[in-house]
Amino acid sequence: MNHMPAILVLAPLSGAFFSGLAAWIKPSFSYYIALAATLLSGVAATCVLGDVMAAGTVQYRMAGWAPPMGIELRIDSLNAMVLVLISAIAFLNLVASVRSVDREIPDRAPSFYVMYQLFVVGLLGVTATGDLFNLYVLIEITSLTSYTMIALGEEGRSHLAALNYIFIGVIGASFYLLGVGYLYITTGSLNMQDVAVILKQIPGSSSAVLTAFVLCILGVWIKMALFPLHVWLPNAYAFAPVGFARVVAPLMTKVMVYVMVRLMITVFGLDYVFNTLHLADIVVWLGVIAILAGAFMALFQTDLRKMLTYIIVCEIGYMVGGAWLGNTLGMAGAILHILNDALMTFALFLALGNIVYVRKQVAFSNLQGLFATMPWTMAGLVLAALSIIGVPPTCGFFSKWYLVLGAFEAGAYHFAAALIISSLVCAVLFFKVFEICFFEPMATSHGHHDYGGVVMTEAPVSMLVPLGLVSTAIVAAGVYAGTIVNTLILPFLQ
Amino acid sequence: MKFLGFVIVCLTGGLLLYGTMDLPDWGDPASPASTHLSDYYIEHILEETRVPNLVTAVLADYRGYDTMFETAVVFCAGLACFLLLRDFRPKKDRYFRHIPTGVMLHVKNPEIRIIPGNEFEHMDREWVPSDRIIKTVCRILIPFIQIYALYVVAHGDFSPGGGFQGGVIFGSSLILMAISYNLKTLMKRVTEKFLSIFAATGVLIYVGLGVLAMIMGGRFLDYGMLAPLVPWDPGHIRALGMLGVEIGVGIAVMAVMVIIYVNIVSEGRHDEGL
Amino acid sequence: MTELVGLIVAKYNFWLYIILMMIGLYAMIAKNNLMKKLVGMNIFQTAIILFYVSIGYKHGATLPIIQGDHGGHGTHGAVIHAAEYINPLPHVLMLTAIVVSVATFGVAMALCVRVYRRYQTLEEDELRIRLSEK
Amino acid sequence: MLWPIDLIVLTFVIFCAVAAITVKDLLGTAILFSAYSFLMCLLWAVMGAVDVAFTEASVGAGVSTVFLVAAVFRTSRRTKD
Repeated sequence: MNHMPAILVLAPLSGAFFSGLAAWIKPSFSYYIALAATLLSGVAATCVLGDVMAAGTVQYRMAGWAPPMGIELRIDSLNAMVLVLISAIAFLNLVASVRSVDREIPDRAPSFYVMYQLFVVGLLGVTATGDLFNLYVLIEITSLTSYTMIALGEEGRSHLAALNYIFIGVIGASFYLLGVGYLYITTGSLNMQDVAVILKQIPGSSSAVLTAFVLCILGVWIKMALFPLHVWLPNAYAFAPVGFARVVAPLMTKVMVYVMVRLMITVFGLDYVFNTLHLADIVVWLGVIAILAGAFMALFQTDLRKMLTYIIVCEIGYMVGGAWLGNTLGMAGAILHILNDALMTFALFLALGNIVYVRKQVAFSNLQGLFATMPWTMAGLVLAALSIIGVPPTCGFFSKWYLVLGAFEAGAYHFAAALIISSLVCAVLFFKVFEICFFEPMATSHGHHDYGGVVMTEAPVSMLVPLGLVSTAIVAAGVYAGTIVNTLILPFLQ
Repeated sequence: MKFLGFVIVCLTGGLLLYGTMDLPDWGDPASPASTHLSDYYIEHILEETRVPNLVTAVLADYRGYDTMFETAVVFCAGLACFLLLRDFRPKKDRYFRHIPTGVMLHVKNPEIRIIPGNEFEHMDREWVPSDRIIKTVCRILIPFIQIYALYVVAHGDFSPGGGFQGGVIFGSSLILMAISYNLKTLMKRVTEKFLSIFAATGVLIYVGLGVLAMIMGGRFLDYGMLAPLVPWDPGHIRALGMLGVEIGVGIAVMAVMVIIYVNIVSEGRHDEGL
Repeated sequence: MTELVGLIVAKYNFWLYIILMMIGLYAMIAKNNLMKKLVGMNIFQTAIILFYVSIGYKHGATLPIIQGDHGGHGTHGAVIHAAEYINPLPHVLMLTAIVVSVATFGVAMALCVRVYRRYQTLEEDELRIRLSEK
Repeated sequence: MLWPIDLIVLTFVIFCAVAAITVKDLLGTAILFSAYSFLMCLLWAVMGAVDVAFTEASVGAGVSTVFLVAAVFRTSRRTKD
């Protein structure tokens, strides 16, 4: 029997409790257990991806009950890709964050690692599950851990940001729960496949199904911070401790986009979403507004970290808009962008973490001379920035390419225009940063500028290696973009 | 903000009202929700699991995977309270009573260390002489509450109740002790290490039973596969598996409830409470 | 007229949950005090639980605990009819939801205590003033 | 199920919910919230959800209220709305 889908989720779960217990013996044990657990889940995820590519959808029935009665894990090529992505990023970030966690939360590092693993469990579980209510429980685990870890950041402000996030996050999760309730009362089932089969027999004009759809999608949008609902995101991510911001920024919103895609395709069916309802145009406009608003709010920031959080808001617009274009190209672009955006954001936040580690502050006025003192970090940052802008060899270009093609096919020229404008704005943003880093001289303690004898103060190797790996992955995902789309995404969409 | 809130609330309420139009009538036995899965559960659970309480059976067996994460959520909440509030710094102002003379000391210098023992007793800042009636009544009551909690855990298969309710009741008996005596009395009996190890162990019992089923050749949490381990009563193996799981849940919930209370009421210092 | 009464009897539970939910949501959005918001959050969540419990109710059915001696010793007595018992599934889901809500409540309360320790207030407008002072 | 009892309990539930969020003393909010939870639990017990009612009685009316009182004790009772 193939237990890999279960091990994938269970490894970090039991790892979390073992690290909690091991910390009473020796605090550093908890870190090594966390490392081993995330590595194991990464290996399991890769095995599952292999199985899915070889034999199609993998199912795992929890407690041995057949699907509508019990809970099943159901992994097809879409989840498998996201699962590998999550576990890889979680592992790499754990490698990178040992030094910064020691500095930021020295007295409670073991508890941090326990929480971290539970967060990873939540994300993996959300992605792997095939049950609507199980999805809710796992979203709550993810949210609860992220509220806590965000509150571990800067004293005072991070607590307010976390409280704000709790109120909005609970509204989002409760909307999702209500939506599931409406689905349950009309279909009598909770399994995604089963619900989809029963929904086909219910007339599309049913107001209960429409309400269920709107509530579920609204809940997920709140959780993923689509533009008017994004108010919690910038503060929460900007004041969180670096070790956590680096994993939550690339993964949380992307997993929620995955949930949205899953609800649209598997549960309600694209036919219902695009042909019965007439919401697609409005949502594409929402995406356009999100892209433009995110990009322009990023322009007014004077802190690198805040600027990156608004770029996340902007990127969410790409994926939501692309998924709602109503054609295969747009959907493929949105799904490819989940992968690419996670990689790019992770690289950006890794570089940001290295700069924070060395310089403490990342306001634009603190960034002078970074190219000279931290060349490797800046190389990674430049590559990630090029990818965000969408320069060809990097992966960011290809997902934008699919999105633009999809927009033209759907006749949504405003969406294509928004994509191009936001690329230009991102270019302006990053070149502004690079200009400060490259040209503005370092102010020394004597008050005059010192041009000679710059000392390299690069981040530790444990933080550079993950950045290097992710940078390679960005280029590799760009080079193999066609293969990914043809072998993983298109078979799923057909 | 008030106006915006009102508009949002009205919009949501309107949407939900619109959604109720097509719902089946309340209590309609023929509605999809009461026929599809529900019928299967009601007709087959007793035969398949030998547990008469359908809610417990679905909770701990059919949807046991959910319940495992629910326990993990509880654990998470306890850990969160520890992470956010626990304060290891010694307090600046401390109060002691010299027992032979009854004189109160207010110590402001953190350097001075007074070890409470036969001569000195640690006092709370807002100390009120505790009431003998309350103390005595609680002293008599607490063991009965705890026995009842154990009954609720153990009898969850046959009557309302289960690990979660029992754990909460057990935890609240300990909280009652902290309120009627004082926080230090509780923390002397159940230390922080004890509580945190209990919280993690409780969930590990749950996960461990599931993994044991995997080792015995079944799926995760498939208690039926544990039958060879209890040769004297293999027929009730699913009920026994559920009981084991419920005990794990109870332990974890008990510990976490106390952790949350202690950390909130003492602002993480674990010295004085309500 | 009788139609209206019929409609009210058939749906009033669903409407009342909507009223409760609106009260909770309004408190969460519009109230100024963080503790009040938390209480509103809990009212909101209990309203959803009321909705789910209403889904599970069935006229003429009893508690979801099988009565009598149905195979307690491996043999089966009378056949169990599904119409006799209330749907257990929503109850199971709501047990989980209650646990999740109390966990969120505890974490939020811990955060409130931390915020109060730092800023000495829980009113949102005062907090905003404190934040802009720096 | 007796509908007058149901209706009375429902009225009280809504009354308690409104009172809990309008009263200007947070300790009062805690007590009213406890009453709200308990009435809610009665309502669920009437609808046959005994397990849920049991949980709500121990969690909502019990432990949650204690947490709320503890938090009010560590912060302030004063509120403007």
